Amino acid sequence: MDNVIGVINLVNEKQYLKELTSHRCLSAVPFGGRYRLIDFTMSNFVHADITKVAVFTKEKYRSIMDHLGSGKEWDLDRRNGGLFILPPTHPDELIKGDLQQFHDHIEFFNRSPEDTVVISPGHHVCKMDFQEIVDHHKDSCADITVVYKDFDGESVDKPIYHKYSIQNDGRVKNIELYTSPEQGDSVGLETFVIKKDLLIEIIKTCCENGEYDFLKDGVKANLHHLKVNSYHYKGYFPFIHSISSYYKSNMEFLNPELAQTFFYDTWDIYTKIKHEAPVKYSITSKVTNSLVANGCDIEGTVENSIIFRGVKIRKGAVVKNSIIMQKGEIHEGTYLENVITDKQVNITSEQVVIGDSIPRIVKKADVV
Amino acid sequence: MDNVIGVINLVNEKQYLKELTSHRCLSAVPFGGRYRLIDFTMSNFVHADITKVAVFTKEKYRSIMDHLGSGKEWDLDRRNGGLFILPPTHPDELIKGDLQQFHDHIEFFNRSPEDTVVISPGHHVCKMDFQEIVDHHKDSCADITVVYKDFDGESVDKPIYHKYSIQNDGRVKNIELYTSPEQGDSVGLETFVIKKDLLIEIIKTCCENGEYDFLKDGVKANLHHLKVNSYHYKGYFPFIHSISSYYKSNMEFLNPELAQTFFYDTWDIYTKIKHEAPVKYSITSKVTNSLVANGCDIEGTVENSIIFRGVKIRKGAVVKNSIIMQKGEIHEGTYLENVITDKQVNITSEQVVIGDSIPRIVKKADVV
Amino acid sequence: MKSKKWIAMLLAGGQGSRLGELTTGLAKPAVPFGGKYRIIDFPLSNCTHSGIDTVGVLTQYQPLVLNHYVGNGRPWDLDRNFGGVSVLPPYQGKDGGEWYAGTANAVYQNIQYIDHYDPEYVLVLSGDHIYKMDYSRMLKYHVEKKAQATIAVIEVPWSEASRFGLMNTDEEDKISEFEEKPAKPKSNLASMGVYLFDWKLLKQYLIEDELDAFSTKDFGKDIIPKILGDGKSLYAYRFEGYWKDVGTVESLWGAHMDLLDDVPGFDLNDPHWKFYAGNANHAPQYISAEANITQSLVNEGCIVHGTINHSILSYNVHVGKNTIIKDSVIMPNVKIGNNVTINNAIIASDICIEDYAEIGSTSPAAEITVIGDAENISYVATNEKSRIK
Amino acid sequence: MKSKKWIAMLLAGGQGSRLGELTTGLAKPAVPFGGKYRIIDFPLSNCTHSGIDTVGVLTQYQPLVLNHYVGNGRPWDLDRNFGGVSVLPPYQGKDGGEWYAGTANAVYQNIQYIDHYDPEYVLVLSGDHIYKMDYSRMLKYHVEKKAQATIAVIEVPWSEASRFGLMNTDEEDKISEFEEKPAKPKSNLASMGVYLFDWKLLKQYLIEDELDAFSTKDFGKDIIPKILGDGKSLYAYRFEGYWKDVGTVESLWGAHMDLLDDVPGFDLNDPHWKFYAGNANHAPQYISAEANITQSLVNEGCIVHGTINHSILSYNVHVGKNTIIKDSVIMPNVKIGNNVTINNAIIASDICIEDYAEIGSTSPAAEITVIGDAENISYVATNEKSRIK
Repeated sequence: MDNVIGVINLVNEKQYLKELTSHRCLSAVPFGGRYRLIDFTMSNFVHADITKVAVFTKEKYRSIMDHLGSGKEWDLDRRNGGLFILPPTHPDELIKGDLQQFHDHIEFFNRSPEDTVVISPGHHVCKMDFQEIVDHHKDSCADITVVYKDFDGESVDKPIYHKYSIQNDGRVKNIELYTSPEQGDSVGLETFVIKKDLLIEIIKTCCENGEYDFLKDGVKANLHHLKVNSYHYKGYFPFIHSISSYYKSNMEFLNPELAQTFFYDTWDIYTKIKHEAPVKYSITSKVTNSLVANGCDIEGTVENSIIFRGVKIRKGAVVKNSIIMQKGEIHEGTYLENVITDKQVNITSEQVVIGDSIPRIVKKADVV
Repeated sequence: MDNVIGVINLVNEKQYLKELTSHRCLSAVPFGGRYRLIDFTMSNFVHADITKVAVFTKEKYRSIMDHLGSGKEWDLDRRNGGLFILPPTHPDELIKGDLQQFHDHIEFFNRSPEDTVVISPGHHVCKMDFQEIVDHHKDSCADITVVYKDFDGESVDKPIYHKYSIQNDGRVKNIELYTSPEQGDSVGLETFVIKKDLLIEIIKTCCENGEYDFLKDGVKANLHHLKVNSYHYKGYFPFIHSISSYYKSNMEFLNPELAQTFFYDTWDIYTKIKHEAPVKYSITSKVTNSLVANGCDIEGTVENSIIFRGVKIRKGAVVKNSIIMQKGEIHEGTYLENVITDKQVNITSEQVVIGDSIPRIVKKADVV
Repeated sequence: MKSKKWIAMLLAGGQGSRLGELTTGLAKPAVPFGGKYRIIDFPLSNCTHSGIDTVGVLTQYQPLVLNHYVGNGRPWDLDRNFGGVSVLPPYQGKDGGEWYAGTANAVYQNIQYIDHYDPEYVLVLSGDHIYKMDYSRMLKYHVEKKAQATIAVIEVPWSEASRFGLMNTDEEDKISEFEEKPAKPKSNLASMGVYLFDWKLLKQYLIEDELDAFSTKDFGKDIIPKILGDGKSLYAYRFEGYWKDVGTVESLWGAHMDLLDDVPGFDLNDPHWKFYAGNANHAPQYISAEANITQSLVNEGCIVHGTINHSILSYNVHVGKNTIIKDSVIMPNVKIGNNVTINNAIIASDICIEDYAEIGSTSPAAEITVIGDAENISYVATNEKSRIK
Repeated sequence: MKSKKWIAMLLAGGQGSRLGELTTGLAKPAVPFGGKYRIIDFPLSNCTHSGIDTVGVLTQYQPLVLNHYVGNGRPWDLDRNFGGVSVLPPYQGKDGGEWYAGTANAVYQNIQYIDHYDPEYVLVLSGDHIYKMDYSRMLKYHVEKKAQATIAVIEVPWSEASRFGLMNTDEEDKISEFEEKPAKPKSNLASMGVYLFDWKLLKQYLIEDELDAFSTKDFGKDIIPKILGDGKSLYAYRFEGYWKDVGTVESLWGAHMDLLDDVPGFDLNDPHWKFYAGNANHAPQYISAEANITQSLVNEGCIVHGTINHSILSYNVHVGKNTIIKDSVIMPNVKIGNNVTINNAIIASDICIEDYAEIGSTSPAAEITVIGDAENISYVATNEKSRIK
C-alpha cells in the first residue's frame, strides 16, 4: 500500500513482564522460539506492503535498535521510506504521552507524502491484515478506525484495557479507559487507521492544549464530531499482560494446529537472521512436544518446552514445561521445570530449578 | 587490509569552530563544498581496504549518525565488520577520557579477530595512506606507531597540539602535551597504529588506575618500556583550530592545482549521496573562481566562494569570498562578503552582510 | 515468499543504431543523459517512486556496461531481499543461446522470472524515453476501468502524429483501433511505450504469439493488435507532462536543450521525485576566474576555464581556457583543451579534444555534430587549427 | 573507482550429471546441502570470511535458480557498491550466444569483467566442494613464495590418490609435475580445485589458450600444464582440514553423514566462521510428543512426528507418525506421510511421499537410493503398501 505509513507506537508500553522487561522494552521480549514481540507487527506491515514504518520508542530501546538494525530483514532498508526509529528527543524529561512524542517528530509526518497512517503497538502476537483494515477504513469513509476484539484472555487484575461501545453500524459510541474487561467485552487493540492530515491536526491541537494521549484526547474526546468507526478483529490474539499469560501464550504454540495455521498457512514472520546451523540432536537426545530453533545443540531431554536459538542442552539435563531463551546453556544432569530462562543464562550441572503455576524466571546472563 | 580495525576517535574533539560546532560535533562540520570533515578519514579507511570501522562519538553526534547512516556510501554496511557507531554509554556523566569510552566498549575489541588497530580523529582534512602507515608499523616491529607532521599552520593562540621529540631512528623520545607549536615542530596528528592486544591491555590497566587519556597515559607513560615509533606524514594537511584557519583551508581549494591533486589524482572522497541534479546556471549567472556542488541554482554573481549542495543564489545577489553551506538561499539583490553561512540559512533580499579578516558566521537556519 | 502486486519489465535491448557512434560499445539505455544520468535512470527512478520494487531489465547488446551500472540496484533503492532489479540477458537453453527475437519474445523468454513473483500486473517499459511518470496512477486507472491491458498515451501535435503508434479511442478512452505510424492519422494519442497488463492475460498472449510463425514478436505490432482483435478490454491512459523519445541524435540533443529553458520542460531537481543515478560521487566543480557560464547545467567533477553557454557538461568534463561551448552536450570524462569552439554538438564520453579544435556549425540549418567514441576518433595533437566536420 | 587486491571467479557451470535426478532443473552448485545450505554457500561464505568481496559466478546450465538464489548477494555480505557477487552467464556476442567451452574459456570470456576491477590476484574456485578455508592464508603463502600461481592441495590416502589430479613437488612445495588421475601416483597431494593466480599471468595464458585449437580450455588439463611447462613459479599450498568433493551421489550422502559424527568432521556452527545461506527465514521446528530424534540435524520449518535417526532434515520437511527415517538426507519442502520407512536415501526437494512408502535398503552393500524431482516421480495415493526401488 503505497499511500500508508506504518507507525509502531511503543510510547504507551507498560512493563507487564517484570524481569523480562527490566532491561528491554516490552516489544523486544523474545517470543515463540526465535522472535521478538515486535516481529509480528513488523511482518504484518511487510505483508501489507507498507514500506515506510516509524517506530516511536520510549525507554530501554537499545535491544529494539539492535534487533531491527537497518531494517534489512524486513526489506525496509530503503532510501524511499523504509524504517525510521524515532526515539524520545528529551530523554531526561518525563514523557507526557504518545502525542507529545509524535509532536517532537512532527516533521516526519509533515514531510511524508502518504495520506493514511496505521498506528499499532509493538507487542501484539497476531496476524492482522492491515490491507483489509485500511480498505475497511476507506470504504466506510471513517475519519478514524479503531480495531477491537472480544476479550477472551486470562482475567486481568489491573485495569489496563480500554473498552469500546460499538453501535450496530460499527461506529464507536463510547470508550471506557483503563478497565478490567469481562469475557466478551469489546477491547481496543491500540490499533488505529487515520488520515495523516487529521492525525497532524490532532497532534498539534492536543499538544497546544496540554493534552498528550492519543486515545483519550485524540479519539475519545472527538467521538462526537469525528466519524470513529471500528474493525472487529477475529483472528488469533493472546492477551499478554502478565508473566503467566506470556508463558501460556508461548505454550499454546505447542499445539501443532495453531503452529501450522499461524506460522505456515498465512504470511511469514520475519526476524533477525543469525545464520545458525540446523539443530543438532545427539545420540542421547530426547525431545518431545517442543519448539526448537536453529543453532541448538541438544543432548538431553526436552519436554513441552520452547527452545530459542543457540541453546545447548547437555547430556542428562531435563527441561520440562519451560522456555529457554537464546544462547542459554543447561549443563549435565540439571533439571528444570516450569522455568523461563532469559538470554544467555547458564545453569550449571546437577541443579534443580522448579517453578510453580507462575513460572520461575532466571534473569538474563545469570549463572545458577 | 583484513587484519586491521579502523577507529575514529571523536572523544577528544574540541569545539574550535564556535558557532559551527554549537549544534554538531567537530567531525560533522561541512567542508569543501560537499563534504563533512569525517568523510576524509572515512574515505582513507575505504582506500586502505579497512572494512571494519568503529566511530567513538562523544556529544552532539546526531548529525554524524545521520550522515554516516548504515555506512552504505563507504560500502561499510556489512555483516562482517562494517560500521559501528559506539556512543558514550553514560550520557549524563562527564566523560573522563577516550580510554574510558574504549573501556565501555571493550567487548567490541575483544570480539574482533583483527590484530591491529588504526586510531584516527574524525576532523582531519588529508589523504593519509593507512596501508603505508600500517606497513611501516609492521616493518619496524613497533608496539605503537604515532603519526606526526612538521607544523606549518597558522600560529595557535591556545596550547592544543602535542609535540613529539623524535630520535634519528624514528623512535619517539618524548611527548610534550598541550603546546603551541612553532613552525617546523613535530606535531602529533592524533593518529596511531597499535596491536589490538596491547591496546586492550592499555585500556584495562589505565582504567583500573584511574587513567583515561590514551596519548598521555597509554603512550607517553609507556615511552620507555614500549617501542613507540613514528611515521612522518608529509602530505597536504591544514591545521584547523579556529574559524580563521577553517576558512582559509576551505579557500585553499580554490587553487586548481591543489583541488586537482587532492580530489582527482589520488583516491576518491566518499560522502553521503543526495541525488541532486547538476548545477543550474541561468542566463544572468556570473561565477568565477569558485567551487560549486550539485543541486545549486545560480542566477547571481559568485566570486572566490565555496557553494555547498542545494544552494540557491537569486538574481542580482552577489556572494564574494564566502562559504555558503547546504540549502542556503541568498535572495535578490543581496551582497555577502567574507561570510560563512551555516546550513539552511535564508538571506532575504537587498541585505548587505560583510565580515572582516575573520569571516562573519550566520548560524544554522537563520533568516537574515 | 510473498507474491508481488506488480513488477516491471524494462526493454533495454535496443541497439540504438540511430544514435550512431553514441551507442558503439553501449546499449541505448546506458547512454548518458542530463549531465549526470543514463537514460535507464528515468524509468528505474519512476518505478521506485511509483512503488514498484521489482524490475527485470531485458538486455541484449553489450550488457556488461549495463550490468556494472545496475549492479546491486542500490542507487535506485532496488537492492531488495525479494525482488529488486535483475539484468536478464537472453536465456541459454540446452541448445545454446538465442537472441531475443523481439520485445514480446524477450518477455516470453522470462516468463519463469515473472512467475517467480506471481504478480497480478506486469508493467512493460522502454529504455529510451525521458519522462517523469507515476505509474501507480496508471495502475489505479487500469483497476478502475477494469481494463485487461492499458497503454499510456500522450497527445502529440497532429502534424507529427504519423510518426507514432496511434490509438483510436471511444469517449471512455477504450481503445478501438491501434495504428502503427499511419499516413493519415485519425487520432493524435501516441503510445508512450508504457504498457500495463493483467499478467495472466499477457502470459497467455505471449505463449500464443511465440507459436505464431508469422509474428514479429513485437508488443506494438503483434501483441496489442491481437489483444484488441480479441475484443479484450484495452484502455488508453492519458499522460500529461513531459515525455520525449531520445532515440535519435536530434531528439537526444533536443531533450537536453529542453532542460535549459527558464522554466524547464523537465525539472531534474524536484525534491519529491529525484532521479537516481549510479556513480554519483565526484568532487565539487571548480569554476575558474576566467570562466563564464550561462544558461547551462554543469555536473560535479567539472573543471571549467572557458565559456559555456546554453550547454550541458557531464561529470569530469574539463574545459580549457578561451574555449567556447554553445548549444552543446558534453558527455562524461571529456577533456577539452584551450581555444576550442564547440557549437550544436554532442561529444561522447571519454573523448579528448585538442587545443584549437573547432567542432560543429553555428548555422541553424546544420545537423547536430556528433563526436563519437574515443576509440573511433583520435585527435592528433597539433599546433595548427584542426577542423572537424 | 579503486582497484581490488583480489577477486574470485567461481566455476558454477557444472551440470552435475553424476548427481542424476538431484540436478534436474538445477545447476550442481545450487544443490541443497546440510539441511539449510546450497553447495555454493560454502565457497561464497569462505570468500566473505577471507576478505574477498567481489565474486563472479560463472553459470551455464539452468541459471534461473542460481540467479534468484544469489540475488543481490546480501546473505553473504556480498551486496557491495563496487564489486559484490555477479552471476555471469555466457556472453552474448553479436553472433549470438556460445556456451562456455571449458573452465578456462569461461574465465576467458569474462576477462572484461575481471579487468573492470583491475585485481592483482584472481582466485579460481569450484562450486562443488564442501570445506571451510581461509583463502587469505593461501594468498599470504602465494606472496611469501613469490609464486605466480598457487594450487591448494590436500593429502589424500594413497589408495585413493589415482582418482585425483596430483602434484609432485620439491621440498619447498614448488610444483614440478602435475598428473591428472595417474595410474601409478607418485604423490598423494591432490588438487582441491582452488587456484590462485597473478592476474596478469593468468590473462596472458587464457588468451593464448583460447587461440590453441587443440586445447580443451580447461584449467587442470590445459592452463596449469602450460604454466608448468613454461617454468613459471607454481606452488602447492597444503590445506589441512575437511574437504569433500560432492560430485557423486555417494560422496554427497557421505558428506552429509560426516556432519553427524559426535565430533563432526565438519562443524557448521562455528561462531567465527558461520556459513551463510539465502532464504533463511522459517518458523521454529515442531517436535511432537510421538517424535524421537537422535544423532541428526534438523532445520527450522520442520514438523516431526516420527523417528529420525542419523539423518538430516532440511527446512520445511514434514514427517508423519510412525515414520522411520535412518541414515538419510531429506532435502527442503519434502512432505512424508505416516508409516513410511526411509533408509540410506536422498530425497530431493519438493517431493511428497505417501503413507506406507518404503524407500531404500538397510543392506550395507546397497547403493544410496535417490528419489528425484517432484516432476519426475509421482506417488499415487494408495492405501496399499507401495514399495519404491
